[in-house]
Amino acid sequence: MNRINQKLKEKKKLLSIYFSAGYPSLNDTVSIIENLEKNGVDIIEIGLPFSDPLADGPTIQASSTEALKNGMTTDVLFNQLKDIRKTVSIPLIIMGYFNPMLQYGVEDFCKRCQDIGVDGLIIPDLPVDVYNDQYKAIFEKHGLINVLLITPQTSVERINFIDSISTGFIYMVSSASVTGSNSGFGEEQTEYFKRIADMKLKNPQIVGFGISDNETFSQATARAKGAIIGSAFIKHLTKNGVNKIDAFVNSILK
Amino acid sequence: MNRINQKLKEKKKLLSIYFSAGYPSLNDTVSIIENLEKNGVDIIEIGLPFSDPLADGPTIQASSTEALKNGMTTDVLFNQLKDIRKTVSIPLIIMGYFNPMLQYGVEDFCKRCQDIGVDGLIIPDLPVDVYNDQYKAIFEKHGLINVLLITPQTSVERINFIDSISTGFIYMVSSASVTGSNSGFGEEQTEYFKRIADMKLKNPQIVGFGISDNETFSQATARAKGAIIGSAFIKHLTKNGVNKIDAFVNSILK
Amino acid sequence: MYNINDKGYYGEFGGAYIPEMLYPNVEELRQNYLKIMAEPSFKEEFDQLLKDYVGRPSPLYLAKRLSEKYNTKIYLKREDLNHTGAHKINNTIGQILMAQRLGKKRIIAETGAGQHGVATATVCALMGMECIVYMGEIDIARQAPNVARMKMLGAKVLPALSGSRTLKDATNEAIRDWINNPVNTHYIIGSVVGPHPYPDMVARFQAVVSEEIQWQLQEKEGKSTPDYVVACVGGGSNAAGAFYHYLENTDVKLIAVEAAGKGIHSGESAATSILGKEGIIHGSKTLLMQTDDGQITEPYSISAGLDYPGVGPMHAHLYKTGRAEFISITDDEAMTAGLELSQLEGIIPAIETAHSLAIFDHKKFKEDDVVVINLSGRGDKDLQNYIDYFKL
Amino acid sequence: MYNINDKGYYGEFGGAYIPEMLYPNVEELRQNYLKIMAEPSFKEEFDQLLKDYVGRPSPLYLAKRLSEKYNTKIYLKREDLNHTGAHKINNTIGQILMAQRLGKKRIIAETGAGQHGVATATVCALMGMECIVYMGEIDIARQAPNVARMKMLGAKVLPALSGSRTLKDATNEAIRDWINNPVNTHYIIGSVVGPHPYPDMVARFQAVVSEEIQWQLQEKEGKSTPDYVVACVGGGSNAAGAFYHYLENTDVKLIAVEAAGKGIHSGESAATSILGKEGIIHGSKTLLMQTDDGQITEPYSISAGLDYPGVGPMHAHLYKTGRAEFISITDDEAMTAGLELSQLEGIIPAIETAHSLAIFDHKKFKEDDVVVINLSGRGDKDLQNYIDYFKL
Ligand SMILES: Cc1ncc(COP(=O)(O)O)c(C=O)c1O
Ligand SMILES: Cc1ncc(COP(=O)(O)O)c(C=O)c1O
Repeated sequence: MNRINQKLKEKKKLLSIYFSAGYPSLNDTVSIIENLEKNGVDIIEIGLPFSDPLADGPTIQASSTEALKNGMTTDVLFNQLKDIRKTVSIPLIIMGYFNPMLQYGVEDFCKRCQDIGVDGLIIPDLPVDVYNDQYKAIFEKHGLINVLLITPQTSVERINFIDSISTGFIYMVSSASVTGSNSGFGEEQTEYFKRIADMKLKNPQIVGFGISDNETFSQATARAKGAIIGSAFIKHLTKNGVNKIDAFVNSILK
Repeated sequence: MNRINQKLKEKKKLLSIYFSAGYPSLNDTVSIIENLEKNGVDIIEIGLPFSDPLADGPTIQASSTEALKNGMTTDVLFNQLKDIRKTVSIPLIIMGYFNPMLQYGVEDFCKRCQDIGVDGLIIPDLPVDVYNDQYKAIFEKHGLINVLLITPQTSVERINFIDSISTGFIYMVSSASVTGSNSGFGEEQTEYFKRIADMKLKNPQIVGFGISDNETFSQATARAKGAIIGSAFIKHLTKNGVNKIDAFVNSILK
Repeated sequence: MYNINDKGYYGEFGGAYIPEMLYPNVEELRQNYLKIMAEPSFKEEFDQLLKDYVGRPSPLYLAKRLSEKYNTKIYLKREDLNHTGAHKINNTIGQILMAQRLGKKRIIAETGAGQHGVATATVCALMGMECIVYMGEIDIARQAPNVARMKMLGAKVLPALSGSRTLKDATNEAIRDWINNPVNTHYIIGSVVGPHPYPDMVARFQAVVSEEIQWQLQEKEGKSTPDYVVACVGGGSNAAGAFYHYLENTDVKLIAVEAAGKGIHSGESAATSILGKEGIIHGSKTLLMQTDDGQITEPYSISAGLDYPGVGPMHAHLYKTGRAEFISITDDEAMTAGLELSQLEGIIPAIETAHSLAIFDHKKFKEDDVVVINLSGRGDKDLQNYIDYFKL
Repeated sequence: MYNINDKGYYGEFGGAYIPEMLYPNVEELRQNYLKIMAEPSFKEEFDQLLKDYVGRPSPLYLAKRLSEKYNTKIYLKREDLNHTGAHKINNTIGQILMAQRLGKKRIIAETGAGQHGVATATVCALMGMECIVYMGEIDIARQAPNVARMKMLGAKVLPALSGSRTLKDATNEAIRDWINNPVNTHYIIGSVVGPHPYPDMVARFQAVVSEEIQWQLQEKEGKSTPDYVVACVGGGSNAAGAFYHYLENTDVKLIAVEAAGKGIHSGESAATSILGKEGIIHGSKTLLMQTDDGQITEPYSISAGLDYPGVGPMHAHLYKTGRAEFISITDDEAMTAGLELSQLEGIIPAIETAHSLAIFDHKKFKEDDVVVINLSGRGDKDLQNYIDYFKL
């Protein structure tokens, strides 16, 4: 059974952390992952940096640019991760844009993920329909879960469709906005969280975008299975490097 | 008999000098006139400065501008000249543009000239036909000769017409150009001088434009009755003030 | 009544007050211009170039948001869409064809805003003729984009350094050049000024504007006559063009808009009709700003194309007879109106043109009045001025 | 064959590779664009604005001196005469009407040369809608006149500070804005790029160009088809418009001209078809310049409007199938051709357009070939670059 599915069965709210691989320094990847696990993080999203990350806000975009300057490439990342399963057991998801995967070859990319022990992918610019028509079989062949997104604007029919083809969790974008844009949740979001919870989807939901501290984590996970933190963690890395990851995670979980 | 006609009867080549009234200093007018006469000049053209002297070259234009800055006006000029006939007996011609005369009132302007003892006018932008239709009678009533221009481009018929209504001399523009543009006469001009001489006009011709020294003066007067110097004299004034007028005139007449 | 007579005068204004040195040139033109314009081959070439090269007809555009704001029906005649960006090219196309037929090889022009200079440089490039443009030193500085365009087009731009170093002085320089080059050179005057036949010839070339307004209004309003035609007046060519076919039809009210600069009585103004007296400027008897002594005074307007101390003789006549109403607009009013049109209709007008758009605070129109404003040019050349003025 | 299929692809290129956040917006557009474009009231308003506001039809001008020089028959399709100075406004007029019918209140756009930004700011002013334009920091500097125009028109110009700080990055910023404002905002993309249905929608709005060429050539040449149609390609919208009605008629040869920058293999180029590989950029599967690793590379061209690492999917398909011939022109060749047109025909072209005019050293035409070049825009925005380049 895929590590993601296993993790989702745990009777707790899940904390998922995103970071851009190769940032702050090219070879921080493994140590960040190990640190995050050690401090109680449940799922890790490893960002494969892209030159034109159009669904990301300025913080993640800047870390991506920096990572690329540091020399990060698809191959470098795979090499850094090749022994990761010797030390890390929580689910690992690679989050990246579609073009680098396409250039690598989608099948090769999936195979390499499988070999390493990556559990899933999040590809914001691979639309559900294209995935369903062309790539689902390949992902499944390599035991990879494709994490699909919904937003407050996603229609009920489309949510149901996305739920129907999802096999892990649904990435529930808290508000229609690029990462790192908002701080704190308002009434609108709370209603949206409730609306989705009431749909009783087959797949659990993990909330992303706009989670930066204990308060927003609690709000987001009041009805959802977990939450993902990206920009806030990148900012922490920018300020503190890889050292005080424990403090950051503790401040979220309290 | 008008002093101009009298002068034209003299059996010599006539030297006519132009200067802008009020230049170099506002009150140089009378002293320049007296000096010119004393040194053997035959006719004087007193420039009434104008803001937009479009038939003049840069030298005369600059002296006009300077004269206006110095405070020269139509009234100032007339006042400066009011006693001129007590000391000066050669022909005096006022050369100016039409607009200041029009504003003064053409009749008033002519009357004032007559009172002072001015003998003629040269108004480059008063066309022959307008003069003939509207102003000839006024000029004649006040005993003023209107000096008309011809150029190398003037047709035979028009030269004959201009000759027919002229009562003094014809201002023969050496080449079609604004004042001060050329230096020295070429074949073209010599042929033109000959062509006009051969027409045996009723009025003698005095050549203007491009005369600056003894050589050009001689060339110009080989067939014509006289010649007019403007820019070269202004340049002399600019350099030497009103002092060495004798030297200038002598250098022309030798 | 309001058009030119056979002696070259509009009422008492006009004529050809030129030095004898210019007589052969001007006379040659006077004797030939109507004949040449009537030649079928001339008409055909002129019309063809206006259509395929200039982009005529220029649209007559109902400005909805502007009309709403001022509660009347405002049409804009879109001369700004012409090639090179103003009405000026209607005239230069005509004159270059005229110059060719007169056997001329070299073209000179004066320019203020630079639009006429660009329009002249353009037709010279088109016909492969040498082109020299005189432009006041001040105008060279404040209309830099147009100087650059002239250079790109292969014209030589020579600065006029005398007087106020603006349009008047550039005109003096051009006339001097013409006097010096009387045989091979044609002088393309850029407005309805100068000695006869220029005012009439330029007006006839610009008359395409009102000719088009007639049939365009017929299409849109079911009648060929508006209640008002409005145009700004520097020398007066765009106004002459917009008024031309309506001159004798007094049902159509004509409004000429002049530049008041910093205020009519500020001493820094170019409102010729109000401040001017009869006199002679650039070969024509007309109204001009001058001292009591008959010296031409230095005008002022923020707009280089209106910064001229005279006005064409047709306009002097329209003013004297009351056929046209004259309104003066200050720099500030014009700039504000220019910004307003930009933001209401998405059209950035030349600052010259912006004067015409500023009349609504001076003149009230009825809701069902049809008001045609001649949008004589676009504001690309004026961007820096607008930006600086509004600190955008 | 060469047009879009019902799945939104040209052959293997196109589609809508967009984040889920954009899905409702893009889907709404996809479901409605053809329906809305077919509505009589839409067609009427679109046609009316193109005529009265934009100044269409743009002339098809036989360039005599250019034709003589290259010994073939060259027609210029004068999109430079459109209001705002380029073909871009054909599309923005269409999209603003579309946005209104979709109930949108806020408009965003990206721009490279600034022509699309100006065209967008213009239609927003016309319709009284809020307008935000994203523009690369580098482009803000090299196309200053257009930045000034956008400000005059009331638009907010926001700099894109990431990546190469040119068109690609401005597009990223616009997409980010759209993701953040999914309900009230319409994104007016400026070329035939982006997710389906943008490439098709923009091509249809630009198709007025080839529609006019057809009847204009019929009038002038007695046949509606030229031998060649030539257009420069940044994203590809002016080429799409000029090619549109000829796509399926292979008697008409199509030439797409790309920017080679300092040389195709200099590392400073924007010749996408030659240097690019298949991939995803801005929501569309197409050809793009990228590293082996799939990172999009920073292109280079002296012309801001061609300085884009991708190309619209239609053009990727035309390239792949050989339907169009692709020619790459260096900075130097383009600048020289721009000066040549200025001085031979009196038309200063945009530097983008100048690339199309530089093909005569690469491609020989027969004396009786009819070659239509799409003169996509005028060079007013580029004057400083020309002046600096030629030290005029
Ligand atoms: C756009 C525009 N409008 C008006 C004028 C004023 O000239 P005129 O009064 O001859 O139309 C100019 C002069 O340059 C101009 O460029
Ligand atoms: C005049 C002009 N031509 C061409 C282009 C390139 O765009 P496209 O390839 O979409 O026509 C631009 C872009 O700004 C432009 O301004």
